[in-house]
Amino acid sequence: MGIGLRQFAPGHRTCAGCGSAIVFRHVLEALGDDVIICQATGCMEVTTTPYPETSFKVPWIHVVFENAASVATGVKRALKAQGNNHTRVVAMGGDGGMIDIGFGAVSGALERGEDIIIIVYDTEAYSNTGLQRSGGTPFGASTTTSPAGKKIPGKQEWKKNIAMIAVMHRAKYVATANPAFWADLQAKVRKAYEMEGGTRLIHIYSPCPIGWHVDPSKTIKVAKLAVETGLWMLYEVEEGKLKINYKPKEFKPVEEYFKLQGRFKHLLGRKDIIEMVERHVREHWEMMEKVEKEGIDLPKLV
Amino acid sequence: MGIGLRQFAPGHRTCAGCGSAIVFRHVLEALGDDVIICQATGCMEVTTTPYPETSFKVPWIHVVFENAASVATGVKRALKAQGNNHTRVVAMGGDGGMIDIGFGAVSGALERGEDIIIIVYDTEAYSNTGLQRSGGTPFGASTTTSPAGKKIPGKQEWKKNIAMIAVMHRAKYVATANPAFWADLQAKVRKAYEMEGGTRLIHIYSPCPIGWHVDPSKTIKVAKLAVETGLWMLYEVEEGKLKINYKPKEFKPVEEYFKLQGRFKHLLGRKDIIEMVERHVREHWEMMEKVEKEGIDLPKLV
Amino acid sequence: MAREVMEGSQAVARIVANCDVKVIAAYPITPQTHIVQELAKMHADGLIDCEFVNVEAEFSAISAILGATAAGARSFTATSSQGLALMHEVVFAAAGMRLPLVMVIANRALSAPINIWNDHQDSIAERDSGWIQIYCESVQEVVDSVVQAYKIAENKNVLLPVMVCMDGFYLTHVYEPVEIPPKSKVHKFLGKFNYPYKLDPKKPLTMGPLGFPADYARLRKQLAEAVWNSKKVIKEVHDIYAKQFGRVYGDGLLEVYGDGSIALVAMGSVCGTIKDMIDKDELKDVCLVRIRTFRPFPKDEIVEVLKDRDAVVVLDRNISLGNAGAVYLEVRDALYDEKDKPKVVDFVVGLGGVDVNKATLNYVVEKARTVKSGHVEIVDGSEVSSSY
Amino acid sequence: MAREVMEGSQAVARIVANCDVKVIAAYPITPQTHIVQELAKMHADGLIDCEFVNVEAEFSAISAILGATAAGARSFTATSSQGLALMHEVVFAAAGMRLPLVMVIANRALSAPINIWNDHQDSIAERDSGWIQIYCESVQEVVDSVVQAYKIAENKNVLLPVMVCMDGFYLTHVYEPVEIPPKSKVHKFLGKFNYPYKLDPKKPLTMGPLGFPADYARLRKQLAEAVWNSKKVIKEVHDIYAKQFGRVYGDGLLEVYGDGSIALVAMGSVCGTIKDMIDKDELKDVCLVRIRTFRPFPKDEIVEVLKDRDAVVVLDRNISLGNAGAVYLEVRDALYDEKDKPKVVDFVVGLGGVDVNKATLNYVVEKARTVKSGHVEIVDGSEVSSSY
Amino acid sequence: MTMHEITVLGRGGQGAVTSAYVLAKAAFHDGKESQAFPFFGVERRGAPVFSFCRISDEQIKLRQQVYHADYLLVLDAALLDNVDVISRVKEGGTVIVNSTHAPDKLKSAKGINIHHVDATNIALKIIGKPFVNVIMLGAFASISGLVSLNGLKKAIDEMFASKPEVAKLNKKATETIYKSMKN
Amino acid sequence: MTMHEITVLGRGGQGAVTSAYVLAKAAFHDGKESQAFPFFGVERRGAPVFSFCRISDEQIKLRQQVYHADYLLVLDAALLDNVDVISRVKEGGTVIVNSTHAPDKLKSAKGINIHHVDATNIALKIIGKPFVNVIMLGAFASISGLVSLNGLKKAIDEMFASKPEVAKLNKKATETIYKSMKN
Amino acid sequence: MPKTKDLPGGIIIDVGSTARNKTGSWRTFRPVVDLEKCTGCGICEKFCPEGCITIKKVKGYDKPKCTIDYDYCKGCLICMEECPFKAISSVVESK
Amino acid sequence: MPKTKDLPGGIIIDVGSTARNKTGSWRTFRPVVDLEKCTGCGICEKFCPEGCITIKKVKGYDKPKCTIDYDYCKGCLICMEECPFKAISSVVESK
Ligand SMILES: Cc1ncc(C[n+]2csc(CCOP(=O)(O)OP(=O)(O)O)c2C)c(N)n1
Ligand SMILES: Cc1ncc(C[n+]2csc(CCOP(=O)(O)OP(=O)(O)O)c2C)c(N)n1
Ligand code: SF4
Ligand code: SF4
Ligand code: SF4
Ligand code: SF4
Ligand code: SF4
Ligand code: SF4
Ligand SMILES: [Mg+2]
Ligand SMILES: [Mg+2]
Repeated sequence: MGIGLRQFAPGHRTCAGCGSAIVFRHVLEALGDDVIICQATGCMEVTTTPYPETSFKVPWIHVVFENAASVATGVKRALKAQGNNHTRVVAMGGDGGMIDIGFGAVSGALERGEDIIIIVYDTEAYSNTGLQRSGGTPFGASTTTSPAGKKIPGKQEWKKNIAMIAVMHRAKYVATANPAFWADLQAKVRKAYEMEGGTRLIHIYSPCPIGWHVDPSKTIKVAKLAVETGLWMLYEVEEGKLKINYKPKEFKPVEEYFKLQGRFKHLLGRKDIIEMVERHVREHWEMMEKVEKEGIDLPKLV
Repeated sequence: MGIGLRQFAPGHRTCAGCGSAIVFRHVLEALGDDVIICQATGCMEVTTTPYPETSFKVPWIHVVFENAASVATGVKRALKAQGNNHTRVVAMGGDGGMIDIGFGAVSGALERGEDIIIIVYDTEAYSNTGLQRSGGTPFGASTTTSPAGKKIPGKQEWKKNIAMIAVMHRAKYVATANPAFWADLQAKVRKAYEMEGGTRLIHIYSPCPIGWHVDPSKTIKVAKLAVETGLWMLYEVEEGKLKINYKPKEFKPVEEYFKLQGRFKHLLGRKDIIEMVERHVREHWEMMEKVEKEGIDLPKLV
Repeated sequence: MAREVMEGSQAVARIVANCDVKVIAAYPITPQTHIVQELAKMHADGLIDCEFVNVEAEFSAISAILGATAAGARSFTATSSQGLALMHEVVFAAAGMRLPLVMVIANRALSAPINIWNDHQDSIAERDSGWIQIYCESVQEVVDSVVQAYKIAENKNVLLPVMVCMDGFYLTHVYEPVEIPPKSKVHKFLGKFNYPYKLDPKKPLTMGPLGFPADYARLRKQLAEAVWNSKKVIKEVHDIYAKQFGRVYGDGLLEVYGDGSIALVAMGSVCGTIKDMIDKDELKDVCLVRIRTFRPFPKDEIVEVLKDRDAVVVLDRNISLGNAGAVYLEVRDALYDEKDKPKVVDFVVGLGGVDVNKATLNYVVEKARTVKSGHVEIVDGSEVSSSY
Repeated sequence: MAREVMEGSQAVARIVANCDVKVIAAYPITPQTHIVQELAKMHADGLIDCEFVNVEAEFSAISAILGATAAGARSFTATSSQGLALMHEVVFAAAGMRLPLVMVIANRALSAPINIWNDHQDSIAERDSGWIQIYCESVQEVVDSVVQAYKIAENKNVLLPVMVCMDGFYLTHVYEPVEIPPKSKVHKFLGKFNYPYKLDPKKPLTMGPLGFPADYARLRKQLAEAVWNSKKVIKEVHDIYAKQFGRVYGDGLLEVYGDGSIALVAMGSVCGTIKDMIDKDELKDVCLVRIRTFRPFPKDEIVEVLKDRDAVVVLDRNISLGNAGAVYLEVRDALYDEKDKPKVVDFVVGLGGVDVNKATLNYVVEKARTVKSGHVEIVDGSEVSSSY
Repeated sequence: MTMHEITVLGRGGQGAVTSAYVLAKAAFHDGKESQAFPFFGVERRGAPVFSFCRISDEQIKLRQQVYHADYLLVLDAALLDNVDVISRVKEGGTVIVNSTHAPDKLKSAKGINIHHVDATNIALKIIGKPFVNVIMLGAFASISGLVSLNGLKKAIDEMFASKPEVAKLNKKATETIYKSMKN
Repeated sequence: MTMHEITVLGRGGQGAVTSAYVLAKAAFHDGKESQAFPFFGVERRGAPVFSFCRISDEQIKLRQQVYHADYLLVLDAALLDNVDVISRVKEGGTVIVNSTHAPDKLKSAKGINIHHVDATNIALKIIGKPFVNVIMLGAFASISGLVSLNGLKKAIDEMFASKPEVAKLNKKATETIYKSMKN
Repeated sequence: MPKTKDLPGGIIIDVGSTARNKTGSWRTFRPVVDLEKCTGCGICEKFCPEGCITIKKVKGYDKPKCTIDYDYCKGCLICMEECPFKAISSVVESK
Repeated sequence: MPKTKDLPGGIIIDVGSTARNKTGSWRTFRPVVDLEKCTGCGICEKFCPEGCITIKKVKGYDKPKCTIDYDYCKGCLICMEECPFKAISSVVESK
């Protein structure tokens, strides 16, 4: 049986070439069968459960947009109270559901150290409602609510760093992942699965070809470039120790990444902005590498 | 005129010896008159504005518990749209209002880099409703919803680190303060006031003698001890640079701090727990001192 | 099964502890706090074997018990006013998903201005949602209603969430004699919670999908019918409970007290004061019609007891701003098709904790004698001397 | 002032841009998204001179425009369904604070199941809050109502927030000819926003204090009266607007179309279909009574137009689960005291986007002829052939 | 049917609410029906607060506040400066003030009886702290005869079940006051 | 009063909705009343989608969906496998399919006229991409006479105001189809 | 056993039932595998959003090969793009 | 000028009006300043939650001294606790 098909059937209504669908296949494969998924509203909910059909073959619940982490809290506590300590509970949502509107619930779960896995599949926008800006949208990207206009060239704020914010919450385990590096992704999900106690959060890059104005066939290409340009760093923080999982020998130019995507079209040739983005990437890497090198103990769960 | 009285009249209904009232006096003094305060529900709202009376002499608005940062966002944008670039807008709330239930709004404002000042006065519990556990409650403290019982000895999670979480949001300026160090507190508020653009967040220790079961006369004593034991670190992060403002020569024993407070009574003599707390303090200081020493560039606003 | 004097909130906590509840999630808010604190204390002392979640907001409180119920654990939360308002979105979702949650509401006014005292606006504003709502008169009734609520909610033909509404302060903070039915008896009455569609890796299913128009409408109709039909189960549960535990609240939906030709229609703790006045003949020719379940609305039952009265005086502890009190509107609808139907008037009383005392009740009844049918009046307390 | 074919959402954005709005804060949700996107585009292109806030949730959207209004800036937001439900707590607070917000609601069903299509449950569930609610039939009416909304809300005798309700998809996504009144004329009509109690360091004041029972009740009564009294201003504003801009919507509160003895009472876009049928004589002996302002409820006006009919057939695009449709309940209340009053029946139609087509309307009217007064029926679409 | 209404006036933090609760428990132990409840404000420590109790032979249905009490207990004589106590007592009712001397500010009207007892002193002597809220009930019991000393003791034990030492001292002080008034 | 109803069937992403919108604009430019709206599903790119248009001489009040169209445009012949097109057309109505050949799967019933036009080919030739949604309106205009070519051109200009090049090519292709059908 | 449509609250017990919905009909381009070039490396399988590629035994070849289930393939062509051996090409779908 | 109670929505224009509420009545203990010992250092002023201490000229002394406004002093005794010169003592309040 194909990857994830045991848990996640085809026939779902995602767009052709959807990166989130690829992410779901690998996440669900890594999670296996003994799991309950609590999902936030978003593309991967609307496209997968058009009543009376469902793509899921593992138990799955959706309530509203904002509360996946809290529903998961309740599910996990219920299992515990019933003596089931094996089934893992996963809160799953997009950047909108987990970084913006549902972040209060995510933060609450992290603060309580809920024994759940939080998966953020990050399409860097509200894909479901037609590509509006989110906290996950990168600087400069044009979205329908941060359009590249005559006066304002796309989003003017930097991407919210949900992974490091989770670290500062003393999450048990924090990792970033990318479907182009699917083995790494699956290994991280599996690691989170095997752990017990404490909140594990995995932040996954999920290209949205429709929203990003990328040719559907280039979904994985773009994902790879995100890593090769340094824009998407693969790392994990375990017991307070940061480990960067992959360091490109040389960073590819950011413009190469931008070129493939309509959402950055207006920035092509904008040296000033591109340099700013590259400086930003550099600074982020410098900070993270220093933290890794100096062996700085980040906040950890007890 | 006494400190803060220009902005904040007496006759409010706070308990005798209330640390939050001391904090408010200094904060309001430092903010001056050209300011609008947007406040969350909590002790300092209920006790100060019993209709038809108000303690405030500067414009002040309260809507609900969760939205101080968002109301402030609107107020600031309105001023901007009306060409007023001088009046500062402050979102003010307790640990409940800003670290828990209203943290989504705080995080949203930080993400957008709203040009506002966020003041968190942290009584380490929901004081207004009778001292329930909050994300700000320290490990081990007994509160009415995390009581020291026969089975569970008080709160079992560590205090949520709102200041460093704000840093990871690339806040423009983040600082911690304490009323026992009132001059430092006022200087920090003033610094935040003078800045323009970007979100400034100040996290202030606010002893609640009633809730903590502390003799009202010991409010400042306890506040000082929090700093001397290392439990409350005074620092600021500006342009990504961390500066620890005060380093006790030697940390006083945590037990000295606990002894004064009924909320920790059950931990006296609990060597195991006290050692754990002290280790925790040490680790936090080690991390922060390393970050300071290595000059690690923390995330900053462009 | 002796009675004991205790605080209303403590009584709630103690009965919850006896209901074999497995997950409690709550957020503090006046006047609900004592319920949660009491449960927290029992939990910390190991006196109640369940998970206790100190969530960061009410939105998460209801979400967590929704998740817990879906995963097959009997659950509990309590809230009030702003907290209930914050839950609004999930309140609707819970009913739509047909999850048998039980929630105690410590009724309190809604902001603005912020006010911590009792009225019914908070739960009345959720009357569309599909929850069963039981309004209680005494602490004892709250205790009994919590047990009944689980039994009703979990009934296979119901599968609906239930709010047990108790007046803030009037019932949450009162000390009075109350009997807490013992664990063993309650367990026997309720049986084990056995949600037929629980989340379970051994029997996977999907909950909370997207509903296209035709399916949505069909599921809503099914839901609407479930709420209507729950009347039968509410009555049955009430009767069996009455048999086993010895306490009767009208027919479970509605209670009539006295036999005057003027019917005072009311809900909640004020009914006690009205009964006291009827007992003492302080309200001439008045009977009390107490609505216990505002949802489902006991339409036929209400028509039966009201249609032959001379006048119906509704006491609304809420107002649908821009029209009238919610109870009044629905009582008038119910009676609409009767012949020779009574005059019906509305008094919106006790908003934001204004005490609905004997002076107010006298004022209302006397005024009702003189005004025309359709009279709607907000009594803010200034009409009557406060020093009755 | 020529008409142009454009999308309903675009028309809303364009009229908002002409209302001298200074702060916009919104969060996307289907079917409101196009409104916000259009405004975002205009903002990014420098075509509208205002602050545009991409908040992280609807709770913050309404909080931000509340703050902005309090600080003296005319503001705007739009939302729908789950978004409005999430705002619930602040919706009540805004009215209590008497802040003249204007919000467009793209009406959509409430979860669960999640459904993105049109019904009125979302805004009906806010009917208690103290907001004025205007339900529109056409895109043109939405455009005109937005302008009127600011004028009404900001009137010193009103100072209440206003919801302009437009049916999701039916109006938000329709392209049709519409006239957008030009900026200059709209500015003149509205005048500058001059909130008398704005937050201003030069004139400090306190907003949103704690209200003790007596003060709370007094302020609520004041609020209730403000909502009732706003009927007058709504009519006046409607009339002046009609004079200046040439479009009439009944008397501003209520519109009667045709003169059949059977009155179909309805709100929103379905009224267009009903009018079409009346024009074509496809509904024998039927007239349409369109409620434009459900809040304040035009009680007296409705009695006037309904009392002498043979039958009143209410179309509710909502249901208060456990009783009946909200419009029905209030229409029955209004008519209660009439002599020889008509039979009144309720049809809950179009839940979750089920198309209320001519077949449905025929079904409803025919059925209404045979059933008794008091008949309440949920029409989920299965009753009528979908291929009318 | 005889029903008696009691109001307790104290300061936030002084335990006026507990006082009414203990009284309700005591009356119940004596075989009566009872009800006690606070008037809830938002005042913090130090501000005046009221609480109420009803004692009756039959089930108590009435749920309005107590406007004119049969008995009014004042835990802190200083409050008499700020609170119009007389207006809250029935004609012919009784006020019992914790004070070393007859409260001169309190002019009897409406045939109201005024008693005083130096509860603070007794509390300091026996309990070691000025906790007067519960022990004032000793005076009430003695003067009104509406609850028995035994009932009070049982109620105190129940209320302070987790703090037997506190219960013991409170019972002792209550008894002392009870007996002193009987003389 | 004559009102005509048009349904456009396409795939998500193919622009069926834009097509109906352009048509509504065109009719209005011709001095008629019009209305266009999508049937909204949650399908993503690739799934079948409908959109609707009404054209009338008088104000259009009707707001129900279009059940039986006078004209039905099929942007992608492959859809005929999955969608029962005939049931959505009025008796005596017209179906216009984008196809190289007469669609054999489509059995005319109820007196329905079936036309086809190789729009994809024309689009590829003129626009360089297979954008057929707008240009299919050329065929509609030609067959129905309900909108003028001029009206269409104006509508296209309006719809693509920010992309004049796109507008130009679309107009050209529309005209090409329009004329080819006239012959 | 109860049927999904008989259950309350929109619960779905037909797990994996979207498989009924053959998304192959959405396809505009069809990926075609050149079995000669395909090494069976499985890379395409990892990246197909639909999970409609399996690497399995194919008649006439010893080694397992890329096999596409056209019932579900939406024609995104990620497989073509990612195949390191250029074993997949595309043709316009025609039915 | 309008009065607060005439305004809609609970708006309060009497800013600082809690000053009407003399919280001095709450006091159980009264802080008493020993003017001889007081150096006028102002530390007590900084920490008084009520802001009811001012350091000002007092008859009979050259240097300004700690002055307590007993109208508002709630008697928390922070001033006493924090005075480095032990210049403040407390007595039981008696009125
Ligand atoms: C309270 C509320 N607000 C708004 C929406 C509308 N909404 C549904 S999904 C969505 C965006 C989802 O974005 P994200 O979480 O990033 O998931 P994606 O669609 O990108 O996969 C929005 C705005 C909603 N359902 N509920
Ligand atoms: C939605 C909502 N939930 C709960 C409450 C009740 N409530 C009011 S203030 C408060 C606690 C405030 O705590 P914090 O923010 O720490 O301020 P403090 O009282 O400690 O000064 C709570 C729980 C509320 N007003 N609204
Ligand atoms: S919009 Fe983006 S995330 Fe959503 S289904 Fe399409 S490609 Fe996937
Ligand atoms: S409860 Fe604590 S924070 Fe609140 S007024 Fe009293 S001392 Fe201050
Ligand atoms: S990637 Fe290419 S070579 Fe590898 S299995 Fe797929 S088609 Fe064959
Ligand atoms: S074209 Fe896309 S959907 Fe089809 S097999 Fe290749 S990767 Fe899968
Ligand atoms: S702290 Fe002491 S010495 Fe200093 S001013 Fe106050 S009373 Fe005087
Ligand atoms: S006792 Fe407290 S309130 Fe009084 S002056 Fe001293 S510090 Fe201020
Ligand atoms: Mg997303
Ligand atoms: Mg606090």
